[in-house]
Amino acid sequence: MEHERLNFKDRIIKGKWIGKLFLVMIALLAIWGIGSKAIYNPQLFIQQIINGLQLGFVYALIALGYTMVYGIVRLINFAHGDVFMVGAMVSYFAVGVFHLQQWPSAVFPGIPLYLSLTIGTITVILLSMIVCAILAMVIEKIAYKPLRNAPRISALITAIGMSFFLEYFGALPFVFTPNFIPYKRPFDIVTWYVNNGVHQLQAGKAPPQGSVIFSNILLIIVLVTIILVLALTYIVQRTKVGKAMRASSYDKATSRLMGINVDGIISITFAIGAALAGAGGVLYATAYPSVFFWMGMIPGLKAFIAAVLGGIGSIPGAFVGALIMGQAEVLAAGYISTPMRDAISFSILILVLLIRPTGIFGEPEAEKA
Amino acid sequence: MTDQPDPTLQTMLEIKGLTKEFGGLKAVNNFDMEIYPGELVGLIGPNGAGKTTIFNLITGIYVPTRGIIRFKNTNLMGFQPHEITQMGIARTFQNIRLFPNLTVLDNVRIAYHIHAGYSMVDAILHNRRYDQQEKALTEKAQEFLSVFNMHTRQGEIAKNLPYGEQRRLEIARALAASPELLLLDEPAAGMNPKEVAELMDLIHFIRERFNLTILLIEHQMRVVMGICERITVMDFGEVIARGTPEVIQNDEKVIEAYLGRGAAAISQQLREKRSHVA
Amino acid sequence: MKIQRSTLAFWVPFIGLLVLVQVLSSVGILSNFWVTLLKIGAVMSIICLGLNLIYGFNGQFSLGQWGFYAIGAYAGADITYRWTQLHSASGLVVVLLVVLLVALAFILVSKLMSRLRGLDTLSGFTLYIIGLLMAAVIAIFIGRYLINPITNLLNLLPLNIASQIVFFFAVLLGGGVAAEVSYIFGFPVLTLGSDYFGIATLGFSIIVKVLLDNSDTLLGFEEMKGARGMIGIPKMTSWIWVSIFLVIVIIVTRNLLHSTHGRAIISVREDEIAAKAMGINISQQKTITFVLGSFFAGLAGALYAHVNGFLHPNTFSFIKTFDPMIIIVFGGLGSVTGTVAAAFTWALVLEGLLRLVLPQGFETWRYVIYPLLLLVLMLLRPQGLFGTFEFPYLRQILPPIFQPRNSAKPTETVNEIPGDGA
Amino acid sequence: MLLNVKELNVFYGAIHALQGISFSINQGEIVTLIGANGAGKSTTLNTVSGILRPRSGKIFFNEKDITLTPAEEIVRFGICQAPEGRKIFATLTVLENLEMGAYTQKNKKDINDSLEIVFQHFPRLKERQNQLGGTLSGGEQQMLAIGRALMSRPHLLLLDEPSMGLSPILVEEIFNIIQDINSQGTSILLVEQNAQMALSVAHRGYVLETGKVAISGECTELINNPQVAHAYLGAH
Repeated sequence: MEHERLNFKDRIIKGKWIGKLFLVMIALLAIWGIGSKAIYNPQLFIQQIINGLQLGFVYALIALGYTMVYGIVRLINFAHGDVFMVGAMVSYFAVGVFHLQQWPSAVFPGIPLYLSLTIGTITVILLSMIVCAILAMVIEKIAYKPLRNAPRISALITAIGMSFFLEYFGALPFVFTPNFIPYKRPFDIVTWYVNNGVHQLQAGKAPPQGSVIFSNILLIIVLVTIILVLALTYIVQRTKVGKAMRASSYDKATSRLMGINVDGIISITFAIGAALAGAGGVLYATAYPSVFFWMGMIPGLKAFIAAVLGGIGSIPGAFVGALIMGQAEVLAAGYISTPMRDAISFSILILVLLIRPTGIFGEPEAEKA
Repeated sequence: MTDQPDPTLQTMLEIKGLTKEFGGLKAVNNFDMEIYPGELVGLIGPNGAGKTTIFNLITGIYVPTRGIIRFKNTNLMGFQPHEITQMGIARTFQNIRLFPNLTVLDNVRIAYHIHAGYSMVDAILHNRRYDQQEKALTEKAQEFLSVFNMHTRQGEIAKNLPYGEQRRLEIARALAASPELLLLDEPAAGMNPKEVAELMDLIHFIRERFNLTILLIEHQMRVVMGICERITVMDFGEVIARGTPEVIQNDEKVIEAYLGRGAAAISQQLREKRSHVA
Repeated sequence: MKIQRSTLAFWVPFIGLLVLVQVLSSVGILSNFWVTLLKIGAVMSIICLGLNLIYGFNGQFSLGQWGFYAIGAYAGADITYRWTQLHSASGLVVVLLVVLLVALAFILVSKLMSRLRGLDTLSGFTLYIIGLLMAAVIAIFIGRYLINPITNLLNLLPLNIASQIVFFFAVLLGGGVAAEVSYIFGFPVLTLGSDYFGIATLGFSIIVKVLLDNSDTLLGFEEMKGARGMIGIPKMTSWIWVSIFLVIVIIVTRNLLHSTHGRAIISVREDEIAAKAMGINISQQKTITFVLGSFFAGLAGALYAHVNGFLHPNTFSFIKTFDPMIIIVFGGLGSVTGTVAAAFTWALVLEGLLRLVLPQGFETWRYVIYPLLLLVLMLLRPQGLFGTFEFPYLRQILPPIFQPRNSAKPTETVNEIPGDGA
Repeated sequence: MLLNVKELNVFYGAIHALQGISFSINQGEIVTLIGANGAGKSTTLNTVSGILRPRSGKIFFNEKDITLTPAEEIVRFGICQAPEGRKIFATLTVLENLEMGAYTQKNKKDINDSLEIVFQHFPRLKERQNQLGGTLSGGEQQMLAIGRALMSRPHLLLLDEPSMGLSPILVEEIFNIIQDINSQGTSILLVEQNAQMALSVAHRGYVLETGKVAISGECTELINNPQVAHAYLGAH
């Protein structure tokens, strides 16, 4: 009897259309919300896309660190966003206090200004990357390594602790003070506008109506990020260390049996991720010129969402996820609701996870025994 | 095939045209099988041939791409794993899956959850009904453990048991769900011949005592050939042979793909050596 | 009914302690500062017991607890605010109706879902959303006609008693709203794997915070005043009220865990696939635990709202969502005793002791010392301060070893059972 | 003596897993450890390769004490393990898996030579060198696991249950290859559940019972030992 009642072979319905309809409705709402406004001012729309691109590329640099660390130790490294903040602070001191970006002109007086500033800026970025890499290795050594065999939650708690520590230590009066501090860019901003051709925008003047503007900062961010991502991809795919990283992230014990120093590889992974975040910190501070002790929290969180959206553990996933995140944030703020933009980013994440539970590029879950 | 049981009998489990694809790869392809009440059927084949996938399909952990699984004339399509268990199919796992941090007793008591007979409200209020039913349930579980001679170890944490006991507890737990069809996934894995012999006796015992139909995945030919009445051989998701142990042992295709000629020769050799000693 | 010694050994000192605090504070020995901290400790215990159910016992890594806490706080506060400030039971009536009708809608939809098999999560979610919206609209529509009669009815009672009744319902409904939100949010999200579930729930906390920041504009609750903070909530959470709720929550948790339903909840944490194979409906178990845990969070939120009489969205910032997680890890995952002890310790040390000990001008050091303490403790005791320790009353007792009825049987079974030789 | 293990004691928490195990391997030998599940076979292997740390006891390799050397260092001494359950890197290609095996090798030419040797033993791996490890069949994965271990040019190869989960026909093939590898000069320590197979290819064997060596000797002796025959070879 029981089984008869349960025998509803005929009642199995293909009800997926309800969910699909729901998604379509949301998509239509979003398109309508954006499109109805964008159509009256297409220049503004393109401008938003460009702004989103700038943001997305910075997020990409942070997201890569999250994804790499998660890939190898399955740890959501909450302190990563604060490493990004440290990167920005290092460059603040380097540029604002020590004028490091001017060292080539000081050492070689005859050098042309643009070359001097290029070398100087690269030095600043490299310095931030190195400091962040060392910081991350130290954090890994004292806070995560001793807990490698403890339950995963323990390491997560120390990660949160580390994040608090970096923030509030930075906020101490003699370290960095809890205030916003204006950031001096290592180079001067140059802005162009596109309106019947590309023109340079004179300082202090407004661009003509209906033009799209972009600056050298956007170009630098895109360029630096692309170079770093290509370098990272090369390291991970082609070099021995990169292969060892992939092997260790798959199976640590066996990697040790092959002679791979897994602890060293983990340390290197943290260092590389942090170096990328450090570079991101410099670029972010240059683009949005102020620094303060909390600045790592929200971009860190966004980058983290981006990494999950793309499929945590996947490098192309982090990159694509970050670009999506950048666009989503800017478009949501510009066309839907500024205060709601964080909520919208997260709603997108939750929706994507419901459709693809492991993110866009994530490996589908393996066969279970 | 002459060794088929009487076709007029009602099948316990009937599988037709079962196919499961994982991202284009066919883990199981067009698999057919019939099991009649009271039978002990073996499923063999090399690793990755799709045997465990079939268990996962029967128990509802995977949803088939195509095909029909019918348990006592009920199509299992669309049922959740727990519902399938409640209908009377229980299983063990290739790598033992106990509730590792719980006691032996709790491992068995969880199997009685579906017949617990009191609601969550009863539990929260700790009322009379809770007291009675919980007591009855516990006694039932203890009595059941005593059948497996594990009642004195009720308080031990499952993960601390020795390997063989864990296997036994897993089988006991599966039986506590009072199944009619029991699926055993490589029960002899990691056992030495002596333990294997004991396991074979245990399987015989539970089959009689609980009036079970059993489907068994196993690698060790001794077990399969020793206790199964019928055997199905799989390779690359497809059935390559089926029949009684004698038929299988002499099947050209099976020897080619699975058994090999040398294996027979080596065991022959060993047998001779041993007979010298004896 | 026979009362066991372990029961007395637990309740007598525990209740004694609660009463002692009440007496000391009425006499004036215990200053308001410390009583408030103790109240916060109790509130924290309730949230953490909820989270311990979800994470410690059911194994679902949730960072959404703080969001449900916020929902409970604002829902509860709105009810009492309207009662004391606007002299209207509108909050109580509407929220009560919404909670009841939405519950009805959920039951109906889940009945429908069990008939429509093979429905994917997203479609189910859509159905639930439709049900929720319809129920809410109907509730508000009907509620309009009920507000005045019920306000008048309550006005018949003495003001003090009426207020206490409203408060009691406000707390319960705070939990109820949180529970229902957790049900509809948990329905799709509980299907995600462990870490992803954690991230989605973290997202939930953030979304709630953003909504609260804009509660006056986007949600239309003017009295919540969005990011300016809600003031004028009556400070009705007395030590007696928190004690009562804490005791109830402990009893419910304990009784639930010591039943077959508790074992089913724990089996999901231990091994989902094995639990499925044992006939346990794991999605049901996850939902029940998540909803109950969130209900506790909502209760705690509503209690908290009436401690200081002031709510600000920043209290519910996502950074704080880690606090309950930290507490239950320190208390020992899966230990009720540890959770309560750690929650009180957390409140007293972090909010009380560190504030008092640090000299003027060093307040900012509080959050430098706190993470360092965290780090050191985690390195020294990764299993938590209490591990899996429980008071005897809270511990599950093993029944006496089974004695087969006739004495000849055991040996018989030994012979009967093969495989005992090892 | 290539490997000399003396009085090894290993604990898992409170469990005394190895209770004073001693054994040795001579240059060019195949030595097998057989025994029931939980007797300590894999534990012994993992202790030798440095994954586990013994509480007491000594391990000498080429007369050098390697007792507390970490696993990644031990490979450099010339001991490499093909672990139980194959444990190949499923997300790396076959070639990358093999490169990981040669992680300790610095010289490009040496690596290429080892690759040649491995492909000689396992021509099937050559055909599939650009495939992901996870897409190989069970038997091919076992070949890859052994091949990967060979890439480090070990003097001593540790094999943990190479026959596990393989069809009888593949077991035979794998054991033939094991003998080939041995005949080219690599000593082998073989842990096996399939005692019949193991004793038929090995020179000497040790029977482990609950963390102790119960019986040891030449394989021909062991096969004829009635105790062994009864418990491990399935004679009735």
